[in-house]
Amino acid sequence: MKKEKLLEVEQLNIKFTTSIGDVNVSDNINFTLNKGETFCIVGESGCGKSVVALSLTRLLPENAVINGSVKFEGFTISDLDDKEFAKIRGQKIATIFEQPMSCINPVMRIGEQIAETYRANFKCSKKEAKLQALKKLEEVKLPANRYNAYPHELSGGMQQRVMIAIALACNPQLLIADEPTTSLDVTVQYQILELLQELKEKYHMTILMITHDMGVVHDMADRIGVMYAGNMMEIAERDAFFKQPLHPYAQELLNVVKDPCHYTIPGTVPNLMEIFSGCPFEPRCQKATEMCKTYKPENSVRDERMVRCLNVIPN
Amino acid sequence: MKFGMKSLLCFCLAALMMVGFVGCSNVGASSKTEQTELKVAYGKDTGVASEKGNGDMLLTIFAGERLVEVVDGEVVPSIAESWEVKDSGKTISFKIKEGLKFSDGSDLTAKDVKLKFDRNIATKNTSWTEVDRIEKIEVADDYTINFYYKDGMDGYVALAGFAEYGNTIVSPNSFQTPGDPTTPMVKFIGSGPWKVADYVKDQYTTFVPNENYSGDPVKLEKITVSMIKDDEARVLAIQSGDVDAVVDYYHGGSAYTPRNLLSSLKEEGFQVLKQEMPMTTVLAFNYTNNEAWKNLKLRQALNYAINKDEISGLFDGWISPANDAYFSDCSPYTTALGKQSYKYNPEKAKSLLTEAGITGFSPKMIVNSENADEVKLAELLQSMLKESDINLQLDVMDATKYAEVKKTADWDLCSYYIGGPERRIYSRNEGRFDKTAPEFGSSGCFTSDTIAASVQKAVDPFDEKERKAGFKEFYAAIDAETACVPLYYDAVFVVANEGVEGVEFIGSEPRFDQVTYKK
Amino acid sequence: MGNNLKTGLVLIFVLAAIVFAGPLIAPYDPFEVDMSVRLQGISLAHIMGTDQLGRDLFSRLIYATGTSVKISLVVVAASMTIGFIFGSVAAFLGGAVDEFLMRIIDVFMAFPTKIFTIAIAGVLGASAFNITLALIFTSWASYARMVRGCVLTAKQLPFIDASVALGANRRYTIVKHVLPSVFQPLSTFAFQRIAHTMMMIVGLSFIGLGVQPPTPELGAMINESKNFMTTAPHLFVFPGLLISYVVFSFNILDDSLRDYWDPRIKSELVL
Amino acid sequence: MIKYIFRRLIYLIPVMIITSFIAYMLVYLSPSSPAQIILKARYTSEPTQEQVEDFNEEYGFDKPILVQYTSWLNKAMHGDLGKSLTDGSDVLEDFIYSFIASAKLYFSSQLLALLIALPIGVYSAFKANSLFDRFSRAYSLVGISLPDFWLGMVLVYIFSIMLNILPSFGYTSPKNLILPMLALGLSSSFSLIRLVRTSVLEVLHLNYIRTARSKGLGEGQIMMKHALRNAMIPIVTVLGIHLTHFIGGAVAIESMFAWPGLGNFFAKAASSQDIPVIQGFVLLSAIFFIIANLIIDIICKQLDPRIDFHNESGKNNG
Repeated sequence: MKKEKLLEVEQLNIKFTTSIGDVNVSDNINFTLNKGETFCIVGESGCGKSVVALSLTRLLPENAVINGSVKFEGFTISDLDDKEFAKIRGQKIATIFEQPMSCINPVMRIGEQIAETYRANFKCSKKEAKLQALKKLEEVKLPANRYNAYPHELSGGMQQRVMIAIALACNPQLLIADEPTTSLDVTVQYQILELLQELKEKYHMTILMITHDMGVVHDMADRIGVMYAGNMMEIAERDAFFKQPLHPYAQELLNVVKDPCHYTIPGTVPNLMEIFSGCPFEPRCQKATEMCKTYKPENSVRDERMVRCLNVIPN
Repeated sequence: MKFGMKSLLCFCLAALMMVGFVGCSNVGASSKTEQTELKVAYGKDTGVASEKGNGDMLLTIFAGERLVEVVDGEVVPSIAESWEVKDSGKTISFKIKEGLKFSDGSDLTAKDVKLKFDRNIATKNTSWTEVDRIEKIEVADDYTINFYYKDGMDGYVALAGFAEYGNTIVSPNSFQTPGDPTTPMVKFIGSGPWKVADYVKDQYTTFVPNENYSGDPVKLEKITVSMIKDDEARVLAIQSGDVDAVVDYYHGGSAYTPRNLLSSLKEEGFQVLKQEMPMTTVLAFNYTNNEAWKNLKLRQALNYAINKDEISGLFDGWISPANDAYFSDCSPYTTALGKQSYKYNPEKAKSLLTEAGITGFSPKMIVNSENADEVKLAELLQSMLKESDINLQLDVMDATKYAEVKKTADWDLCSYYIGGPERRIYSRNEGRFDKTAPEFGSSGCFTSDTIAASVQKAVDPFDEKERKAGFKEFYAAIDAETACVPLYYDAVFVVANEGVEGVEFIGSEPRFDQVTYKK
Repeated sequence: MGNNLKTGLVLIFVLAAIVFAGPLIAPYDPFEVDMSVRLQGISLAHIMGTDQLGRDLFSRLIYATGTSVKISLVVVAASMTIGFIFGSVAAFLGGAVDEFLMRIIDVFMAFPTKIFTIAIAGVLGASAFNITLALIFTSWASYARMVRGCVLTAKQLPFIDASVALGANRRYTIVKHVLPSVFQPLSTFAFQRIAHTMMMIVGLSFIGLGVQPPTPELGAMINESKNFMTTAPHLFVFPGLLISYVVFSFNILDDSLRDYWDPRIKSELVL
Repeated sequence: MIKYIFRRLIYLIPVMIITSFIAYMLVYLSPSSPAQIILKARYTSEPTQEQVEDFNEEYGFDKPILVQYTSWLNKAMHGDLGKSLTDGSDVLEDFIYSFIASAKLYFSSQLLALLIALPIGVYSAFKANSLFDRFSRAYSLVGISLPDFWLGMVLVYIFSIMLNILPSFGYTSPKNLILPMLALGLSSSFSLIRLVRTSVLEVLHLNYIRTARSKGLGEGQIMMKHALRNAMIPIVTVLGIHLTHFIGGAVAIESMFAWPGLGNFFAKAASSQDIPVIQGFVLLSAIFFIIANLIIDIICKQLDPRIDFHNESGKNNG
């Protein structure tokens, strides 16, 4: 079966310019999303996964410098100007964020916030937008009488449902979910993930999910990308990945999952202001060699699998 | 610095913004036309309605009349046609003009006159009205009223008191309960040339001609008196054309046009009308509380140490320096020009101080902060006295504290005044220089038995010749004993637009009855 | 960021020179009257002209700035001390004492300070001393409330409990760790208040409720200059510019110090 | 909500009692008696001892302070605030008259300030660190350093003296309002620009603005519907605190333009020791201040549904 590509990211470089110097958060990242699949980007906190996700819809602060090409349905959207790009946001690509409480306007009724999204992208009357919003509320399993509620009157899980309803108001093709369950209770997490799965199937959506939770990855992902210090270390199909992760970092991540009480990856996530001459994972890598200090690994790709390590060749 | 330029730019922007608000401008009239209305700025509320008071003097001058007026030191008839002094002064019997009417059309009779004096007695409004001298008031018939005086309280000074504005006769209908003088005055119904048409407290009072007025009818159809408390604001008002005239009345130093603005007003083409008063601003010694001032040499030294010409300079020369004598030429029975008894002489002042055995003299002067000119005057005096090695200490305070401190020994010098507008020269001079006089109050000027005796000779006699002789003696006495330091002769001013004609000064105060206005 | 701090410090240094070394800078005796040169405009002899008594305006302004600034400093120092005492006592003792003190502070905060200041200055009589008193009386409460808040927050910091748990003397810990944490916000607040107090003083002096002549003071000088707006506008222009200079200096210092101490806050005035 | 308002109004009572008592004590700290100054104003001369005694007896100033205070309080409870000592006018009427004058000046100037500050502040925040932003920040920083009365004098100098197109004082015609309104409005606008800018800037960094952007809203919509509405909460709060300007904050401007507002009125009463006026004024402005705070709280509640009156102590209104 030939997979249709929805999103192609090539040579994505992102850096933040600050008063104390530049911070490189994305270093030549390449990945593609196939239609209808769920692609999970996983990694420890502070390795740049959220930045990559936000950069796709240009939601980064003004001091971010983005280079590279992003193709959506074959169009190079990275060349569009801001005004044209705004038409893609919400309508084609929607985003849900972590900490839904802070991401929903606290002084606006939730129903209006959903309806507003619809009205922003499709010309329609207020009434029509309200109907659409009510429909979305129902889809995310919130009672219709919550239309007039304010965000602070809802629980965290309900707020995330609202967030999802806002994101799905225009039935986008791509949903970027940035740590959608991180701040939620475990039981609620499960419900939200289930809801996402259900809606994905209903609307044939593609999901790009950012998470540091291997459990979530295992439940949701079709394919997995492992990020570390602004680098995409490994990309693999889910089953292949969990069967045999190739990159030493991916292996360490899985080790932690297997024995969360006793096992930790030695060392800490590096400061992204450093410029790495070799492999960024080298200081923490148990399999590192002298070569890793001086040579930067290239992407080596075979079939659907990519890995960026000098010592590993995908088989 | 980087933002130096930017702040400059900001100022320019701010200025531009301000200029941007410029609207339409006035279109000036080309030819002069006769105006029917005059707008006057005044520093006090006219007090048309008042619980205890009698209305402001402007109101009483415009819309009221008194039994008599004082002109050139002489009591002259007004409501009273004539009077008779009986029992060697203890009784004064007034004959009231017949046919007088109040502005509401009611007749003015002796009963109404008594009512006003009853009010002043009931409300203890004794200052300057001299009603506390009165033993009894008797209405003999509709047009005759007799005043009986207490022992030792009679004299010409008592007669002159009837000209005080607090004794303006008003209709019984002016009071809340008509005819009951103890109830608040709710409107002002007098017999003067004008009547009140409209009044908003602290804003304005409109006067229109009183058709029942017995004298010459007024020429204008309307005068609006705007109350503008701030002295500078009144001047700005005439400069900006909001009013046609700014008027001073004598209020003991408050609510008058700042003297040092008069020159620029004159330059701008306004008329500045000056009326000198028989009143002199002096530097008074706190001799009742401080023994030092009993030394004549010290008092004289102060007098020599002050350059009165420079004080006049402070007011751009609009006020005459008190070089000639204690009183100016317009005071009753004086021709003192060129007398120059205490010419500025710091050397003499120093030697007098040495003679008196005083070194390192640093007297304390208290100053009322409400009077800006007085403050400036004090600062000027301070620097002047330095020349004679007198180190003047200034203590500027607000009116309340000033009044309080003045009763204590905690001061040496203060600015004060002797004499007054014509109606008060008798009572004020008696009050300043005779401790037994009702007006003497807490602090008079320096006085002695000689001065006190002479002032009685000046204010008591009903006979003009006797009074004249008394005044001469009095002037000589205060001069010889240096009762205080005369600084300058006071005056009231009217500033008016060019076409305003016919402002008269009667009894030192301006009147607008015959004013015409072309613009 | 550093530039603003430098600018602020330079401005304050110049101001300090004016305030504390004024007599050395002033070309004339500010009280020396010379009626022959009254109301003169800008000239070489008198770089800012003369006033109505012929006194040198520049010299008077130097003294006047000293008056206004010194009163502001006294007011801020005194109300800061009182506020510090009340606030820290309330926060340390807690309970009924805290409740009682807070109610007092509430009453003081519930009422507009300007009205109270006018009332005190009006009733006691206008003078430099009374206005200082009035301003201290009306402004200590906000310091007290602030200090109390800071102390309470600092008391709850985990490391306080931790060090107490580790056997440190509680009182010692609080004095050693809590009080310094009050210092920083208190001092930025104080800088901000100096500018504010300065405005209050000149405003009250302008309406005649503040410093009295012969002491030169900026607000009072502007008030006196009203008479001469047409003939000698320099009399109101220069004192006004000087007031803005003083207030501007303290404002920019306050802003840049806040940036300096707490760089996380987005700089307010990178010019 | 109604319960909350009621509780806040109950809180009025202790504040009223304490503030008016402080005001009462204040008058007795005074070195001089009110009789002296008031009689002098009434009769334009030094009052006699007899007049003073009489006056004190009439107004009850010869009784002990506490007796005076309680009898005043008793009358005040019944809506009788007494009469001015200087001119015998009703204190409540005088207050209302000055209140209206102050309200005209205050609201027009605050409106002007908002009209100036909102667009400049919002645009400045939106284009943070742009040339316009730097300019507007420098402008407002210089502006807040200018005393309002001085700004008023500059305006008078330009419009009344140089151009001679606007009256420099007075109250009677609408033209009179322009200069004091400009002076007060401009001087409030400077700090308001800073406030609007920081508030908007702060909001612009918040997550829900990112959400709004992710929804595909245009920048204008984001600004108006999301940023401004949230930024208005601190702005309204500060404007509420600025209500103190209403009751006397504009005293210098009012005195400069002879505007018969509350500040002017109060300063006059304070310096002439007009006790009933001072008392009544302190009481009425405390009431006004608390009610105004309450209204501001209710407006904030409208703007910010997160505010919950029920969990908040009614005592704390600072």
